[in-house]
Amino acid sequence: MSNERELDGIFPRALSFLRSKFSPMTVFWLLIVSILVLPIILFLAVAFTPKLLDQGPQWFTFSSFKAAADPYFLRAIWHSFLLGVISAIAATAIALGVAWIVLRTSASSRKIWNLSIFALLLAPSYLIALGWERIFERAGVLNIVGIDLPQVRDLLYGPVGIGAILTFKGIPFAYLVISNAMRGLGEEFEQAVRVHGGSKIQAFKMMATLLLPALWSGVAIVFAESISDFGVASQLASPGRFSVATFTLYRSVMSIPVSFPLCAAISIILLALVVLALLAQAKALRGRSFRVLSGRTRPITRRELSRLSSLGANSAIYGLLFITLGIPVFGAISASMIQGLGTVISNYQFNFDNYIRVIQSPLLRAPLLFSAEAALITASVAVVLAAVSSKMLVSTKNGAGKKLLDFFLLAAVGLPGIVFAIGYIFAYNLPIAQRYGFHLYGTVALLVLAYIATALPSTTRSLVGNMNQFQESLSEACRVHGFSAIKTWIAVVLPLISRPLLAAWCLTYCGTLLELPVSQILYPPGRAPLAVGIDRALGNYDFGGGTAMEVFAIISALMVVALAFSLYEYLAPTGWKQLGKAR
Amino acid sequence: AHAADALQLYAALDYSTDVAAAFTAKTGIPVNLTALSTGPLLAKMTAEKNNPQWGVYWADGAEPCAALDLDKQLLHYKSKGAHLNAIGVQLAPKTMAYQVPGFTEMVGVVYNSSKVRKPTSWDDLASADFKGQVGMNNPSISGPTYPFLAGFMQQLGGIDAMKAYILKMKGNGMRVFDKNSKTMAALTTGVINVGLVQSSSGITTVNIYKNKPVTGVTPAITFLSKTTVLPSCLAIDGRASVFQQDAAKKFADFVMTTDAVAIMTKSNFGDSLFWPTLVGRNPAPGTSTMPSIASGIVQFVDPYKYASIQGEIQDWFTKNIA
Amino acid sequence: MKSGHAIRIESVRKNYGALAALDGLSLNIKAGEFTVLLGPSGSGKSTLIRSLAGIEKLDSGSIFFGDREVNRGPLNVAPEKRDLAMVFQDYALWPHLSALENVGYAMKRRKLSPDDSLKKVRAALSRVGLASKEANYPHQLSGGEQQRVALARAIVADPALLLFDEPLSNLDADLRERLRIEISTLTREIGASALYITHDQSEAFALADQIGVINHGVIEQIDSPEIIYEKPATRFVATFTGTAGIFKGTVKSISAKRCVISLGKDSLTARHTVPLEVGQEVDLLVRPAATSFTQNDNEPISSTIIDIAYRGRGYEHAIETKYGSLTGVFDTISHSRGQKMEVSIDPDKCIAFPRQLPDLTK
Amino acid sequence: MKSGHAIRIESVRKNYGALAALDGLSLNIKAGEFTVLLGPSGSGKSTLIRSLAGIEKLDSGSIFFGDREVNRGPLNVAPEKRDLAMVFQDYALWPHLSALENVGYAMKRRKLSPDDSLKKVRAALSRVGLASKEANYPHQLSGGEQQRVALARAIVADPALLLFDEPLSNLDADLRERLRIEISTLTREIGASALYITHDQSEAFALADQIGVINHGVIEQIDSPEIIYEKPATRFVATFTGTAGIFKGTVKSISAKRCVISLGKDSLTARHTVPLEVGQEVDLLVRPAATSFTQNDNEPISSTIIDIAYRGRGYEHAIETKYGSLTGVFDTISHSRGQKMEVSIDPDKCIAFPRQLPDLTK
Ligand SMILES: Nc1ncnc2c1ncn2[C@@H]1O[C@H](COP(=O)(O)OP(=O)(O)OP(=O)(O)O)[C@@H](O)[C@H]1O
Ligand SMILES: Nc1ncnc2c1ncn2[C@@H]1O[C@H](COP(=O)(O)OP(=O)(O)OP(=O)(O)O)[C@@H](O)[C@H]1O
Ligand SMILES: [Mg+2]
Ligand SMILES: [Mg+2]
Repeated sequence: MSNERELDGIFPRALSFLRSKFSPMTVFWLLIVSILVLPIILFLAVAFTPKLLDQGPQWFTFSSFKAAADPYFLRAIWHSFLLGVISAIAATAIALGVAWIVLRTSASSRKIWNLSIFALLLAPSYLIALGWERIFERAGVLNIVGIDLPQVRDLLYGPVGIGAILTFKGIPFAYLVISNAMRGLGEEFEQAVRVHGGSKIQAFKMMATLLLPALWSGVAIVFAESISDFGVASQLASPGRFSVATFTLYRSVMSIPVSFPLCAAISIILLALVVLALLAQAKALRGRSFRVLSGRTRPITRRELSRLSSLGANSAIYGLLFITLGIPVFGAISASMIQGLGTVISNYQFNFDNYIRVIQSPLLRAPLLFSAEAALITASVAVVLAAVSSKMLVSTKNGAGKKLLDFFLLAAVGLPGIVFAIGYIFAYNLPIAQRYGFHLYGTVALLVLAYIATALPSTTRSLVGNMNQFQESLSEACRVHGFSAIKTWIAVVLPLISRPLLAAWCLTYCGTLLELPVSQILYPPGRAPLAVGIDRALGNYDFGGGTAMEVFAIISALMVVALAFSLYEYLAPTGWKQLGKAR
Repeated sequence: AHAADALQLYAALDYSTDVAAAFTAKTGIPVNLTALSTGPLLAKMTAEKNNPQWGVYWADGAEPCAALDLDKQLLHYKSKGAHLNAIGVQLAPKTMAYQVPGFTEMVGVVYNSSKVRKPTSWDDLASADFKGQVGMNNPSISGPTYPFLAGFMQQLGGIDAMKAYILKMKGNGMRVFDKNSKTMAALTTGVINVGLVQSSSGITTVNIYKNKPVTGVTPAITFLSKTTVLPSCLAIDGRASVFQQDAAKKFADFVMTTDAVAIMTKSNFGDSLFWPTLVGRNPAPGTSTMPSIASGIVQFVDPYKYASIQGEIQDWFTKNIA
Repeated sequence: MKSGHAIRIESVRKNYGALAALDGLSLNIKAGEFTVLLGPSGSGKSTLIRSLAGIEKLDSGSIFFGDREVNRGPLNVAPEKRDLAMVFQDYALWPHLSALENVGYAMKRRKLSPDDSLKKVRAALSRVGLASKEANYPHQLSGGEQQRVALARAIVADPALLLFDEPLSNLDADLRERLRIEISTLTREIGASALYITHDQSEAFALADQIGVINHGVIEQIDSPEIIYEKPATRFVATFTGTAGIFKGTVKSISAKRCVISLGKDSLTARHTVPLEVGQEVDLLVRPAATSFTQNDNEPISSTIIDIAYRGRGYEHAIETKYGSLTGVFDTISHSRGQKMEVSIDPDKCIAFPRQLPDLTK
Repeated sequence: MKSGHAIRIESVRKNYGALAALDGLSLNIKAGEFTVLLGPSGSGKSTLIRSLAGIEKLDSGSIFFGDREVNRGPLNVAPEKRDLAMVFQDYALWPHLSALENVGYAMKRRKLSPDDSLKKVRAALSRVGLASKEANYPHQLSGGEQQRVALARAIVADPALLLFDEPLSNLDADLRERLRIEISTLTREIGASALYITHDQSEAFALADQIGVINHGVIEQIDSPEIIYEKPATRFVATFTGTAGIFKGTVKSISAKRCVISLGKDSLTARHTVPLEVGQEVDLLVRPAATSFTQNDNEPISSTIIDIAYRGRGYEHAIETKYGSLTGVFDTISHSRGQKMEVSIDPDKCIAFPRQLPDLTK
């Protein structure tokens, strides 16, 4: 928008040059640089120049790369990469299928899915992993009912188990992205396939191809989430001796003495792989257009499934829900409703003691409110920034800026949160910043900025699939009829992405409410966010209490999501809502 | 820099909240508490190194303090008026780099007595009887676990002997979990039947199941020879502002009082289950009796000696054991 | 050469809320026949053609391809099992495929070797004059070029039924003429049946074996072009196929083929295609070609020129008479505004219909 | 009444890779003038109109609205600062707004009271015959209805410049005629300048103060409709505005206005608009209106009927002569295929141009 230079005689031109320097885009870039680029760069710089941030004696060195090139680390990085790729592709493929069933067919299970999706998003990976463990562990549920599956157990504690859980965890992200885009895709392109002799399957393939930008976004998000996931890795990877990069990163951050240079070097290698993924994406989409949404877009008709296919579709959805939601719920129940350390051995007793205790405890209320407030602000700001960033990512114009943004957005997710948070300390705890009265470090503001930066990548990607869809003539028509770029945005783009924006908002809210690594490192003294409290409870043998808090947080988040969607249903103009609605 | 009128307390202990509140109540000095577990806490401090934000660091384990001291980051101070008992005297560093208000033991051997017999020695644990039954913490993640390895080095006479023993355990099917709580969870869910954890964690587990018995899960704790003493350490930032240092000194003084220890041992849970180093203070009621020093089971390790090789040992552990 | 589908459409109905887009419409197309649908905007043409394609669900009625019932109410045989192709009104080009790929995709159904397939695809693109644009993506094509890709995609695979929804609307006259001939040749060559929607009467007349005139979701008349023009079955058909104006009058006398209509003082001889009675009030529809400033069988009517428009081959005049105004009165020379002229009306080219009450239901 | 923009387009250039969509094109439009652009598909019409709207970046050249430079190379005054409106070739209706809202949104720029605004919006919708569809969303409208919403949206707010990119292409003849008049009246009423793209010659002739014929990104001729038709400046203009066929011949003699062209044995008198020399090889472009089966100044040429097409008002014949074939030979009665006929060619309606070598560069 800002790069649209305006011409209005010579004088005003000089003026507009000035104006372009202080355009909203300048603010946007300033913000991106300060919350995303600077922390990442500073953190990575430590690999070469530890002395810069007092992390070692050398001003310039490659020694940390030598350390990072250790086969053990390389293997871990490679594992992470493979896991990331596999879980990303698997999650995206499953999500595509689910989105198709939910949005394009009359399968009755679709309503339940729509309700569950955010619960899925909220399920912390440790609960998912815990649920699985509770079932398969020695003396787990299966064992108690007399089934012993040591092989399955071994699988669970290895790449297969981690991969599977990362996939399940990735599905809701991928689903949000894909379903958003699918809503913007009318039926005409599939009809054209079938009219020209293509089968249902070919029509499905055509639909999938037209969703490619969204599919790639889905892959990118899940990939990045997977390689930076710590919950699953720590629950399952370590005992199984299957090393992954986050774990090694975490280890080098947590070990004493801490070695940030090494950690940065590993991160750089990891990011090199991310760049590969990015290049693959660019190559796959180059030159092609996916602008499918216009005034002529035809609403889709839900496919009436035969009884058999309906059964198939429903069992697929229910099965998936059972696995992705049922198991963590089981994990949560087993952890929070059973006294002791949450075991299912024989004469356990369920009770709500933990819930009663937690709900009365001041340790829940204040942090929950604090986190909710922070999540609210984060989600609202992140969504605005994400809308701008995603617009930029799909624009055909600004080359360098776009690539930079693309990279840093992926880097921010590719780096585990804790590492990212350390970057924040490097950037905002600089003595010189403080000398100039720039007291951001240790404030709620900085924490929220870091939350925003953490959320921005996923939020942005979740919109990319949609931003790619509008035919340019929709905005052009608005400009031509007398509206400025900003008004055009509000009048045309905003309504068309209103639903995706809402979903992105909810996604961010949910993600931020229980965010742990950044919260830990950056929370202002004395104001611990909820996740930190939960982590401490879990760390202090209070599994029951911790999980109960977690459950309360999840329920509160679901209520916020439900509220947000109901408000949308009531307040949004009809035209906004009917986009992507089936006939 | 910010909140210059409050003491910046970085603590990894449950009871720090209560202690801080009592301190403020007593002295009127507000406390800004950053409560995290040891790992993130130290990571944060390291990242902040070129512009330190903490006034007081307080956590279990002396090695981090020793490392900080070796890096000349600490203010040496001896709290006024503290009446140390014998162990307290022994644990207090000659350098005065930090205060030790109490200690736990590393490790308590928690075993499920419904499933396995009581182990009698480290060699016993490596025997066929305990094949596949034992679990320990990962020293890279769990702060207090490194001193456990350091204890082996001291007891067995060197790094290689320690490595040999750990490898033997691993050959005997020993599993590694993140930290105390995870190891204990594994024990109570039957994944393992012997867990090597910090004594406070082990005792907590034992107590929980004593109060609410569950068939098939009857954790009990024992201490093998040797068991390493794990001091709780409180250090003051040598580069902090005058105000911080003053407040920190007052805080150190306060922690080393019996009043403070009373607060710390009020709970019957987790970190509170430690043994005070002050004369006349008893541990929390749930705490089992400490193995006596005289029995020869307990040993002390020199944190300054072992702090320097911590990275190397952890690296080895990650690559070969975890 | 295979044979095209014979098509029977039986009282199909499609409602959008209160609006009947198809209102019990019936229509037959013989195998290999070229049918053109003419009708005003919003009359249900696209709805009908889309129903034939199997992508629109009917509310009731049936469609048969030969003996095979392909639509029965909302039940559909899948589009891909109908062996047809279609030019969509809005093209529906796949945006991520180049022109070549768009056309090539539609060729897949024929399962030819890649070489043969490519050859046919290239041939189709040349046919529509886009050989040089095969690598362009739809967004890199002009509107007319996009439409031609859609056309090439439809004709490339020689289906048994070709559906065209205004396939040439965005093309210039020259190209339209050329492609019209291509379409006509091609469908006859491959023996396909065709249903063709257009707004262009000359296109309709040039292409059609039969023309169906559709209005408010029903076929008002289906006949050969000549009959549609010469013997419009309804007033609507007559108006829609071209009128210079309508005079109100009463029937003075009737013979087998002609009738005399009195308009105040003057009277005009005219044709009629529906039964009339003497004394009946009628609307007299005057075709543009009926009017001229030269003499013929009817007594000339005095008029004043009110507007002149240049038309290349000559001038069209709008004139005012005592009985109403007429447009499109052609002469090779122009007459100036305000000039009084006698206008003659060819009896063969004006048709009397019983006066219609304004239809309040629609 | 405000005054429309006077527009000066100065050698604008727009390349897509190797292709010059606008190839140094220049064009002037006086304030309040109605200019129609005619040109083949892909000739750069939309590119030009979009550049005027400020939504396409030029590579070089300038556009002035009055004295204000609105485009200089790739620098643009923002579209919203140009006080114009446009019918997009692909309509570009906003899918989330109903017909009423689509038109209403474009009305907002005028900042009227809601009541006045609504009144004007409703009026615009009735004007295009969509009063009853105001609540429909674009996808609930037929193709032609969508196009009419786009039209209503463009005309509702009385801008100083109206840009029409084939605004009536999807409408039936009747409606097209009616709307053409509306457009013409309206633009003159509000005094707006207009640039109008169409493929329909009669539309062009009916609407235009001046017609620009564009080809390969340049204006080949810009003149009043009469001059374009009577005195085409280039062979392309002549062909594009209608030919029945082209004969090859040599110039036999030249007078002031006419020339005699020999075609083998026969010779034909013709007009010429560019200088010719005796003995020069020429292409003789024959307008459809030039041909008839009745006598005129030129000696008739013998021919054979090869095809007949019904055209409502009569029949058009394709004929074969010794010198080439001619289409569109009109007669009110039809002659059967194979029949030998003498065809006369009106000297005023055939034009000789120097023989053009096939242009290999394009
Ligand atoms: N993005 C693009 N990339 C490459 N070529 C393009 C692009 N956009 C347009 N063109 C080419 O530019 C030429 C002019 O296009 P334009 O849309 O101006 O044609 P037009 O005169 O409006 O044609 P039509 O009557 O078919 O709408 C066409 O040949 C088209 O293929
Ligand atoms: N989804 C819908 N909801 C309501 N009305 C609709 C819907 N789709 C079409 N219509 C209406 O049905 C009627 C027939 O539409 P159809 O597209 O068949 O017209 P058409 O004859 O093809 O017109 P055109 O020549 O303008 O393309 C139109 O009046 C249109 O407004
Ligand atoms: Mg239509
Ligand atoms: Mg165009």
